[in-house]
Amino acid sequence: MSASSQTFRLAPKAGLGGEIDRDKPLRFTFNGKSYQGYAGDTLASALLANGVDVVNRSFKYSRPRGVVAAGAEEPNAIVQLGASEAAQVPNVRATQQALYEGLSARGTNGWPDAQRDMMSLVGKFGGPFMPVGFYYKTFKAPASLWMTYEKYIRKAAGLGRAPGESDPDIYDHMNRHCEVLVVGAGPAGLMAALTAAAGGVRVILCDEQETFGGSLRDRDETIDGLPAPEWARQTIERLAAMANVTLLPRTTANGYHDHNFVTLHERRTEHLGDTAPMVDGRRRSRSRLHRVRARHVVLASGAHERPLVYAGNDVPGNLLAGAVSSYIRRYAVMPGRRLVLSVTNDHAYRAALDWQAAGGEVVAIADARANPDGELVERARAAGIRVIAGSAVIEATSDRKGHRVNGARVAAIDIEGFRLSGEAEVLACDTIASSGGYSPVAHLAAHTGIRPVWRDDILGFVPGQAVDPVKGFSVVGGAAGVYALPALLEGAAVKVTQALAADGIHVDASEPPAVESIREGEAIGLYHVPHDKPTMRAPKQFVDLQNDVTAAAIELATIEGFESIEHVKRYTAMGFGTDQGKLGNINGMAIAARCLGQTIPETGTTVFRPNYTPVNFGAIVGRHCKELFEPERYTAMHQWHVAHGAKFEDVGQWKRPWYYPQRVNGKLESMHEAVARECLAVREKVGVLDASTLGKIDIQGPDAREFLGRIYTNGWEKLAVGKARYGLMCKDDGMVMDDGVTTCLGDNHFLMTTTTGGAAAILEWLEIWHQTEWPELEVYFTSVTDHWATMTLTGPEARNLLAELTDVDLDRDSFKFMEWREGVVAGVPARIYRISFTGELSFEINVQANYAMQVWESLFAHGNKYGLTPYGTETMHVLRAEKGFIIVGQDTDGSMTPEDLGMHWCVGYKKPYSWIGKRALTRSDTRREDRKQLVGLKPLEADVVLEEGAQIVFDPKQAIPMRMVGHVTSSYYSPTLERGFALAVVKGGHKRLGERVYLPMADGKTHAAEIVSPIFYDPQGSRQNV
Amino acid sequence: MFHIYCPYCAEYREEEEFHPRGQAHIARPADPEATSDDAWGDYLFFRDNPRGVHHELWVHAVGCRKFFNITRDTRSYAILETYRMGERPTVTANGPEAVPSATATLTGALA
Amino acid sequence: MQRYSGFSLVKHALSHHENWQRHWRNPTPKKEYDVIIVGGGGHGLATAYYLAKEHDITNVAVIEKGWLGGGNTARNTTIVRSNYLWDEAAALYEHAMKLWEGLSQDLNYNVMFSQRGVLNLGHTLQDMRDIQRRVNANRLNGIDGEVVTPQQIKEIEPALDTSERARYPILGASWQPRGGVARHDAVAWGFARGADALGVDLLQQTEVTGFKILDGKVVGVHTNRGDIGAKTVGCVAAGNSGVLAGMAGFKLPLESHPLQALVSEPLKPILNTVTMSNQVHGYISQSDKGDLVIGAGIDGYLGYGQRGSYPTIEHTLQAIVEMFPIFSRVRMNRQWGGIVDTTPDACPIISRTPVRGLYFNCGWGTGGFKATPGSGNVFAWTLAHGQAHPLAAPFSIDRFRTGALIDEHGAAGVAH
Amino acid sequence: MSKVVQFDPHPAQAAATQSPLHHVAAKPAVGETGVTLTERAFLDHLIVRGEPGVLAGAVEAVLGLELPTQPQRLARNETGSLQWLSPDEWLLIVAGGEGFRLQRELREALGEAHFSIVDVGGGQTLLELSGKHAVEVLMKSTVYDVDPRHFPVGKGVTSVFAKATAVIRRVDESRWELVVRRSFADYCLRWLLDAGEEYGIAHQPTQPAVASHRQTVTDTETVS
Repeated sequence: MSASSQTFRLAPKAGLGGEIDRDKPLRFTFNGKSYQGYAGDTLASALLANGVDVVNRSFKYSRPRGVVAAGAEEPNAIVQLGASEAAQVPNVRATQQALYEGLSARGTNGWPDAQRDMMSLVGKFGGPFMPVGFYYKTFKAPASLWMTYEKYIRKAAGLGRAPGESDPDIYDHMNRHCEVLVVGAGPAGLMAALTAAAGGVRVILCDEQETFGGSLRDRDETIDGLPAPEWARQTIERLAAMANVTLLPRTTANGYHDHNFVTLHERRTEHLGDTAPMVDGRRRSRSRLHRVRARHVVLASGAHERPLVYAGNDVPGNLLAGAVSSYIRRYAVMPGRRLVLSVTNDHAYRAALDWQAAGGEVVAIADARANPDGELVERARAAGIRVIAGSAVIEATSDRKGHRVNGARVAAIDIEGFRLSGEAEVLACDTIASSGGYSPVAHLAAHTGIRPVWRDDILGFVPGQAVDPVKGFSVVGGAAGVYALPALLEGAAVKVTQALAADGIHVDASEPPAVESIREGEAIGLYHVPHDKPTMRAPKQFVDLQNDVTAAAIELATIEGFESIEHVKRYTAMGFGTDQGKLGNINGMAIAARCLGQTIPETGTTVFRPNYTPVNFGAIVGRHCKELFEPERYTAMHQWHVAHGAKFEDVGQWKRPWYYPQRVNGKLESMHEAVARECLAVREKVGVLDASTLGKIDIQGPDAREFLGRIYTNGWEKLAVGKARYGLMCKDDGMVMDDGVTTCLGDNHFLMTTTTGGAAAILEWLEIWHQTEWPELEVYFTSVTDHWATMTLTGPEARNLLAELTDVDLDRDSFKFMEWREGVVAGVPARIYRISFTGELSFEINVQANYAMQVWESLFAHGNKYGLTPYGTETMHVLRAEKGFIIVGQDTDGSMTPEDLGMHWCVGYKKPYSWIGKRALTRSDTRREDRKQLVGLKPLEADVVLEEGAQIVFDPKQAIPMRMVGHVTSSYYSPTLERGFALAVVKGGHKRLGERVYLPMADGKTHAAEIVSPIFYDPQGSRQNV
Repeated sequence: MFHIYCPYCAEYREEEEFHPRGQAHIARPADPEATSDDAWGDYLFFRDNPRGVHHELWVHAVGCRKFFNITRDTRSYAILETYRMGERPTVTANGPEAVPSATATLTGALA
Repeated sequence: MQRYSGFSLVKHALSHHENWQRHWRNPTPKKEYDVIIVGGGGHGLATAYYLAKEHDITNVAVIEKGWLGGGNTARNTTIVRSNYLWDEAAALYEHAMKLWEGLSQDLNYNVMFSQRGVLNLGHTLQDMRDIQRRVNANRLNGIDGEVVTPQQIKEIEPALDTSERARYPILGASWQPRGGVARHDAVAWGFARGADALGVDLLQQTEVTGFKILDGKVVGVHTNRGDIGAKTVGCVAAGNSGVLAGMAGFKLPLESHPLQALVSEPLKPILNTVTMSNQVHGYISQSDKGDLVIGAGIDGYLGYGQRGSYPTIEHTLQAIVEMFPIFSRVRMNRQWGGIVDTTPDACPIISRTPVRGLYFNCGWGTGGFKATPGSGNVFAWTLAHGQAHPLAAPFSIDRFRTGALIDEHGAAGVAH
Repeated sequence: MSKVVQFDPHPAQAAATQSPLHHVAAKPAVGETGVTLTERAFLDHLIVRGEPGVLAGAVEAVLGLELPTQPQRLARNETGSLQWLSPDEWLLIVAGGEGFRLQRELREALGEAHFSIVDVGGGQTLLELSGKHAVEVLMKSTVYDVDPRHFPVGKGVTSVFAKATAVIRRVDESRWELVVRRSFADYCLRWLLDAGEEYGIAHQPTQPAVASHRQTVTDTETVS
């Protein structure tokens, strides 16, 4: 077939090809070959127009597969899309992909391609040895080879492939709120939207297809005197003109979540190209996720046609009856030349009528009903079409390669007896269309926990009653099992009016339009068509086309004792494909029911989960990726740190300077070198740290002091105005959770500091206790973390430097350790706290953050002569560890009490109230002598820096598993002490000072260390008190 | 995703503004030191875990920062009512006699 | 029991697979059993299997209100690892790991245990300290594991973005080569088939509605199919433990939360291993079918609805795309939720209860699947001996009163 | 010594100042401008906490504003704006340098009552968003319903803003204000510029360029 001939495209004719624009031909490539289609085509319609039968290979047996459906339910025509590596999209349904110029796609399976697949040999000859569950029964011996087997099993798995490069496109989210969300813009959805919109409330109408209208686009009826497609067009125009209505085509409602939260995936540019085009030089998102909160949701999602299950029903050329109509009417494409139709209902006759009207040959209609008599049946008969009653296609025959149907075996069948009741007749044809009835799209309703219920009258599951509290939800049209157009339109108008009224949304019931109706005869329930051979011996009859699940597989599962439909599904993998069983599940259930001697509702239903159709990760992620993945929090001095070459450490969301490597002799310092230099600068001269990230909470109220006493482990009764104190906080289980210095600003006024990571949690901690347990205490808490910029000036020269910049009297006797003063620093009002986390003379300067850089730069302007050195968190850690100061979260892990930390001095046992954590300290486990306790460790070899996290043992000679007695929590090289040192927790450590412990490491070395006091430097604290 | 009526902001807000904080109406023992180890363990760790009506504490964390109570069905996720701290629920699993006492206000602030 | 092998497959192919036997019987309940296991998930079935196989107690019923393996076994993300921090937890999970390593052969059922390794990423300095601490502890406990560098990580899992670009660049990871994934349904079915063959009655669609308790001792259960007597009852019913304890008149320190997971559409092999990150908060592996299997943390509220909140899914995928930017165009197929029973210290409860003869094995939180054989094994021992298996002893309910918790929150930071 | 200390953060003489967004250069829109973003920096922000009955009189006397006691209400006059944040919490935004004086007057008027006033001006900044597509930019950023039908002029809420939080207020038909924390300001700005790109977002220079120094020179004595 010539590549660009579009041999199966029908000549222009009124009423055909309404979706396509013949004036806009588009080039595309499939499996490396070039073709032509038209704007408005889907990839599937364009492939059919070009006579491409084999689109893909099947998952397990590698059988050739073609287009089956015309929408979201397509199981077979799965392609890999994208011309460039970064634009690859795996597993695109050709039936949902709009054609665009330059589109490039290939079947996801098959080597070298779907047409000439080598793997099919495996399917052909290995098939009999790959019954359902064969993995579980094999590859067990020898055990050592399993990982090798698995490698090959994995290779055969999967459909498309992930791109190898990062996505060039962006995706975004839009939060929407509305009174009424209508899902589906077919006849029921349009009517529902029209009804709701008349009330003036906010209405969102979405539909997954390229254009609105749904089945109206292929219907023959007239509505209010207009042909159905024209009525749809005018209605859409009316809605579009209303300010309170938002129309979202190409938008799929994918998940229906609690309390009427629905996610809509709008494909904004996927019909335009591989990547989103810029508009006026501006980027826009490739697709958008609308996060909709609706007061009322109207599900008008329609119904999917069910195929019949017969032998060979997977060969290209087997289609759904409705899909045949859609391709002819919407795209002016004939999916073949000679059609055999196999049906259980009247509606599907349209396929034959359309086929014939378009010039195709209808070989016969096999109707499973004994006496079909509806209006469409009569029309078919009148048109001279052969209708074979009481029969069905039992088998599709194909050419040698299985690339195309070449005949249909039709036989009279006995549905009740599940057997043939006559000889099979072979009808030559190239297309078999089938219809076993319709399955309402109950997926979305099921997401919220609403179980579908079976209705015998429509032979399908419909959404059940809303679970009691799921209010604001109604189902109309095909989704509710209402198929006839007049009933459907009237139902939508009336039902929606009533349902909205129940939700307090009042609209005037609009008059449903007048519709000319078509009389339909009753349908019959047929799912699995009997064959002349038993199911297990018949040619493969596919139930789930994507996962290659056959009727025999379901039968075998029941033979093997899988009686729950969930077991059957899991054992066979039915419904686990990317189509989530839209076509196959009910047929599969019917087969299981027959095997188990049950009815379909007894066998169960299927629980659908989001997504309705797959959504790419990027769309769900939205802009919360890459540089916007998560906030980076900056202090007021951040740009200075960047400009001065700081390396940053992530602490919570904050970026904190970690160390400032300098270029020495043209070479950048290592972290070790930089930290050694920074440490010595603080110990010998003066350093400055940006400490702005510490949490800061302003506490005001007459009961502030008592509140602190209840929250902290230590006492606050006597802290005088002007003084500061270190405090420790526990949870009520007695375990340390945070610490920090709190300052008494006034009798009723305190400023609490918390750890950087703990700031938000501690504010909430104070609030929860205040709001829920002690509301009688008069106190208010307000976060001032961001308001104050904090600079810790520390080192022997700190006073001299600061004196140059401030009016505050820094004399050691007038401004003592653990006091604060207010004054001016570098012209800026400041609070100065004389507290120290380094053990050196320290002043913590706090100014309003907008003025921070004035002060910071003034410090450096004056600091040169004192050797002022900026230092980062790593140096801060070394300096504090030398002093034995803990870091909550590093030296503690939620299992350490204040006493374990050796901080009895920080516990107010005699306070008049039972502060948080106190009671737990007397529980049996917290009183154990051998609890892990914080100690110092001095490696016997001075140059050894123990690994943080190294495990400690008393006996290094024991065999594995060894008895571990603790671990190293903090470990550094101290340039001051010129040796490695560590903080650690050791069982009973407080009583083991001087004892030796061992640390067996991964490299085979075992380090020895001595347990010492955790205070390595200036134990008297004389240096901070100068 | 829940749509939660904040009794302080007096309107429905999205779940993302809130944090759940466990069971509501847990009173911290009035005299912890006089409480047995068992009772203290119960207070710390043993929570109601009903399949059905549950009274729980939430905080409008990104909003008014107030703690309040939600009565919710843990099967259907329906919110049956929300009420302020210090108030008592009107909906309970076993009728009004099962309403927790008004004095019991604390949270399970142990998370 | 019908043996499964490549040979049996060929043989059955010749008879069109019409003669395969049932995996298990569908028996009617007896009046009384020596042991009743409440809960026919992986743990319960494993308990029954080991009771019969290792303790010769075969007069056993497993009572399941739905279908076998239909709870968390059917809904989890199938990760198996044993690199836990604390000695008690590490010993229990390593016991399970050893059983995993011979399970397919022991059960004559391929549970497809794939030891492709588990990476736990570190993104902050504190992450790395915690990783070093855990790996050192694992090593001295005899559990495989090492700390690996970003370069080594790139070799193990090339699809990961190990560059400096990331918001939280990868600083290193722990690597447990023996960890991996298994086929969750097959685990339940394999244990069920094994237990059934040894005489255990598997009673599906049977719901326990109460316990028969006489003088403080359990003597049976009430069910929707009538009363069934038992000398010993073991409850292993994740997502229902709290409700069952309530029927027996006591409370457990459990909260049942939704835990969500999701899968992508099937893809050609792209991931070699299991990757987990606490800081960025997500984990991922690829099933043998090709789906990317993804999860993260639990929802913060109680929930028995087998669904959670959408932002959890969003955050999870944000984490995945942050770690694997090339997955932006890969599509999410399906999400679901399980019910996990969490304890205050993120460790299970395997314990006697105030009712004599009634035992609970629960509170596995997000870590139950990987323990399945070990949990069943020690619980069977416990039921058979009437006292805690030495590995189970630290997991008694008493610890919540003494304060001797085994805080594994660090190791269980993201669900798995 | 007083029970609560007040602190005037502003220098007596002009000092160098940096707004939280000083490091991001202004940029015109690509193509037609659909949204305009301006940082209104160096305002004084105060958190006022107390029972409405305690605060209302003093607030009216000192600020000339009725205390908004209805949730989500924003009151404004020439002195500044006062927004309900919580039943016992309000955000007062006034001209830079005015905060100290107003706080002192409020404290004097409130006397010994239980309340709290905290200066948070260094910790947050105000972003103004205007233009015909401002609402869409907000819809991309917050879960709150910002549809003008639901969000009339004079309303203000605290809600989620991307992965941070913000106070969102509508000050007139076409102007919105966002109050964001200093440490998150860079992130919020980058988010807004990104969200606004498709609509043509213009980022105006920060207003004013520098802070006014202390408006009323007072001593830094504390008041009770």
